[in-house]
Amino acid sequence: MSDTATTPNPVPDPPTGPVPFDRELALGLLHDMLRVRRMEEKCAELYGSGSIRGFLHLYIGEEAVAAGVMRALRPEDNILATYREHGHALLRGVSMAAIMAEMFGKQEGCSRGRGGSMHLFDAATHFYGGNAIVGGALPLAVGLALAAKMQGRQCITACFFGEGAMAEGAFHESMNLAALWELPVLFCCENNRYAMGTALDRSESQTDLTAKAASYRVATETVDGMDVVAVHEAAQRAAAFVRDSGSPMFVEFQTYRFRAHSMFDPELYRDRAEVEAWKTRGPIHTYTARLKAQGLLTEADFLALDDAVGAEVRRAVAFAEAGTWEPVADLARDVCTPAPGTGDAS
Amino acid sequence: MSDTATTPNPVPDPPTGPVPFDRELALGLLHDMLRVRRMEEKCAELYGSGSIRGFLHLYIGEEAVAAGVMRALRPEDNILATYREHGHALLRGVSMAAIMAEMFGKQEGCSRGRGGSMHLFDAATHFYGGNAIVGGALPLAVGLALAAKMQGRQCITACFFGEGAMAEGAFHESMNLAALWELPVLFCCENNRYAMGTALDRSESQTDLTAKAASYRVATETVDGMDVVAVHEAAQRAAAFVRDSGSPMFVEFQTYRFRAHSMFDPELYRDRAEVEAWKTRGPIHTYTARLKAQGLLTEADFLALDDAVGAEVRRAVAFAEAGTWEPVADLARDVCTPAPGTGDAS
Amino acid sequence: MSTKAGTQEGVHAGTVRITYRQAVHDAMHEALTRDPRVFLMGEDVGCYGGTYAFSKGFLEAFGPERIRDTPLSELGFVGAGVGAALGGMRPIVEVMTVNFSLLALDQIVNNAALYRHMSGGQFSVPLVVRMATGAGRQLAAQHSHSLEGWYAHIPGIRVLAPATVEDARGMLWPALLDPDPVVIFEHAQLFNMEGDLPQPFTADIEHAIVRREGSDVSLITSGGSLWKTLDAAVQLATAGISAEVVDLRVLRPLDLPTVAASVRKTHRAVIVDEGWRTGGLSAEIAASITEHAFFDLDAPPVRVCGAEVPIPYAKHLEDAALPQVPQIVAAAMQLMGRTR
Amino acid sequence: MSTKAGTQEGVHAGTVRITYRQAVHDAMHEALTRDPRVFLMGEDVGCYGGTYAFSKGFLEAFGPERIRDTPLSELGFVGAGVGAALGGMRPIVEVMTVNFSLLALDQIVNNAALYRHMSGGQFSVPLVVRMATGAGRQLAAQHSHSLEGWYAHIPGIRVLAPATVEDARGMLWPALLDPDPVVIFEHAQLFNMEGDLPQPFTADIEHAIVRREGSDVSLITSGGSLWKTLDAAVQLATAGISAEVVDLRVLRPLDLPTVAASVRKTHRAVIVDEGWRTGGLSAEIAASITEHAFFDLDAPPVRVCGAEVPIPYAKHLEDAALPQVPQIVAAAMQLMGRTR
Ligand SMILES: Cc1ncc(C[n+]2csc(CCOP(=O)(O)OP(=O)(O)O)c2C)c(N)n1
Ligand SMILES: Cc1ncc(C[n+]2csc(CCOP(=O)(O)OP(=O)(O)O)c2C)c(N)n1
Ligand SMILES: [Mg+2]
Ligand SMILES: [Mg+2]
Repeated sequence: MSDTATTPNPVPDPPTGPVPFDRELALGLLHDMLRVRRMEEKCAELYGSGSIRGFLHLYIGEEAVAAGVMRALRPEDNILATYREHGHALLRGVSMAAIMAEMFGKQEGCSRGRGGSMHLFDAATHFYGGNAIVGGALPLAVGLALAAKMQGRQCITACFFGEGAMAEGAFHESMNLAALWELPVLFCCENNRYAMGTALDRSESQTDLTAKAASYRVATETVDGMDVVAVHEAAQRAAAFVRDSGSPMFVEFQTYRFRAHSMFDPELYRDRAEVEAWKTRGPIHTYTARLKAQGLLTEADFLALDDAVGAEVRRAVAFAEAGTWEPVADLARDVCTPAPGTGDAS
Repeated sequence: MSDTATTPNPVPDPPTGPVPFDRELALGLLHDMLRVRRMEEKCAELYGSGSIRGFLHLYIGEEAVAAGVMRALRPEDNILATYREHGHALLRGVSMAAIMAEMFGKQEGCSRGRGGSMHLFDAATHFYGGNAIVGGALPLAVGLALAAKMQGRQCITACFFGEGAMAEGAFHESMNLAALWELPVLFCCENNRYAMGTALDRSESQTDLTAKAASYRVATETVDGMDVVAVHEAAQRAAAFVRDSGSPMFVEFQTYRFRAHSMFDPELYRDRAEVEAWKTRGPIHTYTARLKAQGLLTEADFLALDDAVGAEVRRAVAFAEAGTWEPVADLARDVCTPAPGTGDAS
Repeated sequence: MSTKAGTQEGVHAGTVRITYRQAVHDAMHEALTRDPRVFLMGEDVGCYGGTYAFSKGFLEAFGPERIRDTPLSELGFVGAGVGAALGGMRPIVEVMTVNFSLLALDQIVNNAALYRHMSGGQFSVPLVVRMATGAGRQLAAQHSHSLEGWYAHIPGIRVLAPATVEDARGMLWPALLDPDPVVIFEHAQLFNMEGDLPQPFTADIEHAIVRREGSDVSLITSGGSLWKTLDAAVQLATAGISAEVVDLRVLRPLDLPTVAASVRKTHRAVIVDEGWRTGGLSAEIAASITEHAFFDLDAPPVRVCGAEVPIPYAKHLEDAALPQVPQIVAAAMQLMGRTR
Repeated sequence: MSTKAGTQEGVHAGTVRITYRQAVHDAMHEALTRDPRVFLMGEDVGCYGGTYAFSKGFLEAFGPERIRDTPLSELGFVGAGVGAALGGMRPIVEVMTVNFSLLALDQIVNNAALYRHMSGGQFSVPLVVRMATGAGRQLAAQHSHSLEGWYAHIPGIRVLAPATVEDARGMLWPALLDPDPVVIFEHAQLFNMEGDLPQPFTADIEHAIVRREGSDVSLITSGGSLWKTLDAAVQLATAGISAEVVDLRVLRPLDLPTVAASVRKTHRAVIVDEGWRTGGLSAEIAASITEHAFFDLDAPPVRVCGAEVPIPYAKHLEDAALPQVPQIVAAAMQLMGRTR
């Protein structure tokens, strides 16, 4: 199961070098990643204890991608993601409490407890989910971008998906439509090298994903997805390109998931050693080290930040625990919209 | 509706030059094209008179493709095609009589009269249809090639489809599977520049179809599909490549349909002048001229050949007319295979 | 949602005679004219003028942004329709025929139908998907499906089957006003049919309708089968049997009160459905009738359905595979005979 | 097709206790061992060991050619399965769950199911497609569909729903011997269930089976709902009601004689189906019972089905959306009360 065929050096050196952002942004990115990490660590624990059920796909290891991209987007932009979307929802602005309550199945959750981990939604922040069908959000992204374009609204639509989704027909059809119709879609491919247990070179004849995307005549870029600095800079460039040109762009974020695919995965398909090697590139500790080296962060700062995040997580869990169950009587509510408009066609 | 965007010179010069084949092959190719042409001209007439019903998609103008490719294939090879497959079936070896009877809906037809124009089938010649879902045959081609490979049979699978099919997810998934699994599929794209009324540059962001196919890391070639010499030579190279390497190849045959998409098409989407310009490149008359110039064919030869074909068409029509209707009592025959195997699993 | 509609100033009440094709055309034209959020998207809706000429002249009238030809990508453009609806537009997505809609079902079921409920009511999908359906034109197995019953199984969508020029003309606008996804099935056998369009016409996407009153037996049907069923009712009348014909019109949510009321009156039901019998819409109608009117029934509901075969090309076989007037008549006669 | 099977030399008759997961595993292992034309293809069947661990160890035992991991391309690899079957292989295609099979329906309906008939009997498609189905694990709306009824609507395919370890173990081999396409639904709630596998075990893909004899009411069900229904029968027994439980097992073609025989005996039927009610398999069963045994019925068949909502994540809501034992009991009680 080695994927040396795709990458001569499967584990590049950890990201280093100065962080070119002002202190607020620099620490903000760290804060973002920490919030996702700590929230998900808690989720894993709560899964073990049974408060969270169903499928739970952790983003741990990949946080730099959502962190770097979200800060390149504007409030009016649309976001779509997969079933591995806790981080995206949180950093888009959905409160940790609402996310946690959702995973508990409480009606205070961001989808009233109906969606769970895979279906976080939030209209206020234009967060269109949480889609559990691989590739299922891609055509929606095309449509949202089309709507914005037809309405003359200056927003872009960012769609996150895994490298595994690229084999789906939905990817092909969506890329072609976005390119053909020149729609402002930012295609964010989170290439974590595996789709469940299937390594990239066992699912794609062309493992250079930007080459694949470029065949639709879409602009592309590949970025180290473990380096939040690189991610954010690339995302800013890409968002600006999509916004200014009105045309789509495809960005590959090369990343790695440290945890199993879901809570059911025995991880037979990869070596422990490979995972450990990738952990040396962990987006949080490498970035923390860089901030410290640069004097932007002290260990005390870090601990204070982490404490604050820990407190947020505790508050979120408390909120979720205090949450209430949607009444069973409401089960069928919102299958359809209550009162359809009038049929007056005169 | 001009597609000048895709081709600076939309109508290249007609094919010319010497025919590098021995006389038998040289005249055989002419005979092939004439058989398809005359058969289809008769079909159009019979459609007008009501003997043929349903959809009828004529191949007129594109005959060089089927003619040149079929003669590069071996008896053990598999063939799949679209609803525009009269020529492919005929040149693969299905008798004109059986095709004509099929279009009349007679049980002497190659699909017992159940398939009609869009569903010609023939097990004896490994002709797997006749598929009326655009792109629907592509995954089947992958599977047939997979079966042959797993069985160690030295056969290749040729799949014909239009350029319009390339936007379908089925194309994407099939190309990737064939390339990833190194399967002997010969992808024959008949690029006649329109999918119904949709010109290529209005359906594909990338109009260079070989670039598109190459993104799957599949070998590709583009050929003048109006030149039966070029088609046959390319098909021989391609078939040899697929056979020898066991890997897929994609060949684009640039061609043009002289008739409407189907018998219902008002042809609002293209100029009469464009059609007339393309007719100057007609595969039969340009090839006939070349054979004559080379002294391989006299006008008398041509007339004799054409007469023979005319007679074949008349015989086919007579056969179809004399054919019988499948008894209504047999309607449900072959929905399932009559006697399933025994369930003995001991 | 049941309203009189379509009276234009200066047009006097009465009827005009138009084809079903014209009715669909006019309905779309009206919608495109009235609401700038409405646009039409699908294969060959533009340059070609519409596969069935529904949108002839639209490209010139409304431009390529709003009359949007799509590549052959059913999953992609139906999903794009869902997305555009989420984004505030009112797309009409034309899937050429129900046969090709199989490629788009994931987007219809897993996105369009579920989005509102699973987002806790946050996102509605005001999408209209239109498609041709049915057999009868010798197009053979892959081009002759009747899968309305599948669609009628999905919570979260509304399914319409306009069988008359009035419904073809009237249903689109309220469908576009519906904040949830609506799928409209247009039977291909009806496109050339002429009919009288009342002025004003109705625009009802909620109710079944009794097309012919009767007292002996209820013939329940929809879409392309309506006209065969009405013919059968005429023949039955000559045999002294008074058949009531109920056109379901709305296949989801089913208007069971109208159906049950008819059956309670006649005590007998024949269901006519071009789709395959097993597990088809006919089964639901039969089951619902039994549930709602069991003790009013003189005999079990009878189903006249498409034969359970892929539709063959040859005309005599295709005819044999589809419900025809003589079968409907025979079923009703038998039902009467058995209970008289 | 109904035979005793599976006795291995040296193994004495009796039973062994295994999980459903093990049964599916063993059935595939046997098939791969017996017939070199059999191969397994699907997402993560190989390196991952099978999403549900059905094929754990197969990659090592049979190699990557025969245990073929596929990219995420449901339409493509199901279609490739159809092609491989046409080419003389005996593919087992694992579509991870029915939810994703929506992406592959075109290949199943328009190719697998139609090929034999529309080619005039020239080409058979000896394909087996397996998929997990059903809700109950808090996977929410997009991962909890029960669409067996859709598949049961398609002429040309056989549809199986093994609910016991014996059926999970026994049905695969005859399914592979069937020259036509077979779709097998494995309810995800059953995978960890233990059961007694008789030695020899049966291998029947043609008949429904009475799982519990009774005389007052027939409870008709299949798949994951069987066990809830059997529990309900036990509870009914304590209330003095003798319930017969019929497991359909074969959803297409339906074994109506077995169902009708039961209903003719009990005069009452409750149909339990996890799928949505409207237009679901339950409707066909209800309609068929009425057609076959109307005058034997004391009351209309009652359906206990999934609520017509997308399945919610929260456990109490998911539970409320699915048929549960108390509802089955209540439906049977009411049916008895009403007619007594
Ligand atoms: C259409 C579809 N097929 C299969 C699945 C099951 N499945 C869920 S996640 C997954 C792997 C996806 O991999 P990738 O796109 O790389 O995303 P990642 O999980 O690595 O973030 C699979 C096969 C699904 N949810 N949807
Ligand atoms: C999946 C699907 N969508 C739509 C159609 C309707 N249709 C039939 S042929 C055709 C155009 C196909 O164009 P192309 O692939 O270029 O082949 P050509 O007809 O030019 O030979 C369309 C849209 C279909 N048969 N199948
Ligand atoms: Mg991945
Ligand atoms: Mg074409």
